[in-house]
Amino acid sequence: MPAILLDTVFNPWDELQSYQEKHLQAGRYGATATFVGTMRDFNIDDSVSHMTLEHYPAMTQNFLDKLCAQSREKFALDDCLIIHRYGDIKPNEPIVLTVAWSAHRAQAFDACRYLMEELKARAPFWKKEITAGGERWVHDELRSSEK
Amino acid sequence: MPAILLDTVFNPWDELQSYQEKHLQAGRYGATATFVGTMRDFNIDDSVSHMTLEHYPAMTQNFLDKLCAQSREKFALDDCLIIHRYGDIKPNEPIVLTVAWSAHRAQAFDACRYLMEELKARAPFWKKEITAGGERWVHDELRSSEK
Amino acid sequence: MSIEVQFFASLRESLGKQQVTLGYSDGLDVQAVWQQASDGAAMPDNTLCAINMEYVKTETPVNDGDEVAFFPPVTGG
Amino acid sequence: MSIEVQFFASLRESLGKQQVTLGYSDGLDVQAVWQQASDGAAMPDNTLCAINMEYVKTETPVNDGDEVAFFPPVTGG
Repeated sequence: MPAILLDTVFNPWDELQSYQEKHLQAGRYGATATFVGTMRDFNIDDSVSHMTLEHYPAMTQNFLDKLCAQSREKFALDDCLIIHRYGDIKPNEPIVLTVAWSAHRAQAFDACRYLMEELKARAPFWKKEITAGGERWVHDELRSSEK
Repeated sequence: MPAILLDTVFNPWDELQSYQEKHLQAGRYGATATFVGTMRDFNIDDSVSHMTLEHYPAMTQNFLDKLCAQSREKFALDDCLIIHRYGDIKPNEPIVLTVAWSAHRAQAFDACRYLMEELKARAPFWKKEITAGGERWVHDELRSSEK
Repeated sequence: MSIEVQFFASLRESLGKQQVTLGYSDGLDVQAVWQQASDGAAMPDNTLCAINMEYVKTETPVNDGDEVAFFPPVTGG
Repeated sequence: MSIEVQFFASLRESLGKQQVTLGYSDGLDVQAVWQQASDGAAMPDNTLCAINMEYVKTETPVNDGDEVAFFPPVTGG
């Protein structure tokens, strides 16, 4: 049930498989729900060339570790996994992966969504977008397109 | 937006990536929600050695194709994908993959779940489990553990 | 002038048949097709019916050339 | 006898500082730490506060040795 912070490009599907083969017991889980958030090249109207994702390293790790542990208590999970980028990110690169493994479909779906909603609402990350018109911090009012 | 029926083992994550690279436009989608259903080796109390998944080929394909099309109308999706096994299936083999790509997190989650719930409720597949105690068709009352 | 009838899964096994071709006659509905194709067996309460790959009710009329299918509750995914 | 204060993202840029070390004195709360560390700047309404990696309110007492952080609404994921 790790939460992993990375400053380099990662392939979420390869990471998922590698984790699954190493840590999940074959034949025990029946449901795997996942979410991948990818950087888009548009937000509102400006074209975004790239993005810098700042974080508060110790608090972010602490928050995501606890989120994994809470999710395992709240839902009937075999395991869960969070991987999140920080630093410079280019369009089409994955930013975040959340995975929930369960014997039960509803629990896997609910847990995967819970991981993402809590992460979005409370994990200490801040996006700065670099557009043709300059740099800008992403604020709540700029996020309607992400809902 | 295809629905694919297969009678051989498949790797859902490789299929997803291969489809995504071929059909999705880089930088346009920000949210990818997926579900994989895997055969477990237990259901209720008996140990299940393997399973046969019967289907009604033309109707199953027709139903899943329409489900993909409906989902694209109902949600703001860039694309969606369903892969489903039939025939003989062993424990730990993937049975079903559903994927929804969207610019929006909520739409991707909702669509991925809608695909699975509709498929479970109405796609013409029937599971027969082979256990130490013999063969049995899976009925509704045997499915509480799948919820 | 015929109707093709198919049975799936536990229905196929309990009736001992997978496919039956019936002659078409006016005024047939899904229930009547079941009666003829099943040799008068009672239709289990939870039986699902389809005409030409679409779910229908037992009182739906059947036309010449239709494919009618009967099956138990589905358990895919 | 000290408090380490950190600012992140747009707060770090607008205040022009990332980290400040304050001397500890009795009765400090988060609001008072902000006042000292920001040289009296007004705290933006939506500012989030943490002590030792846990979210807290502005009236939460601060103890000697605490790490206090201020940052704008989060935008990860």
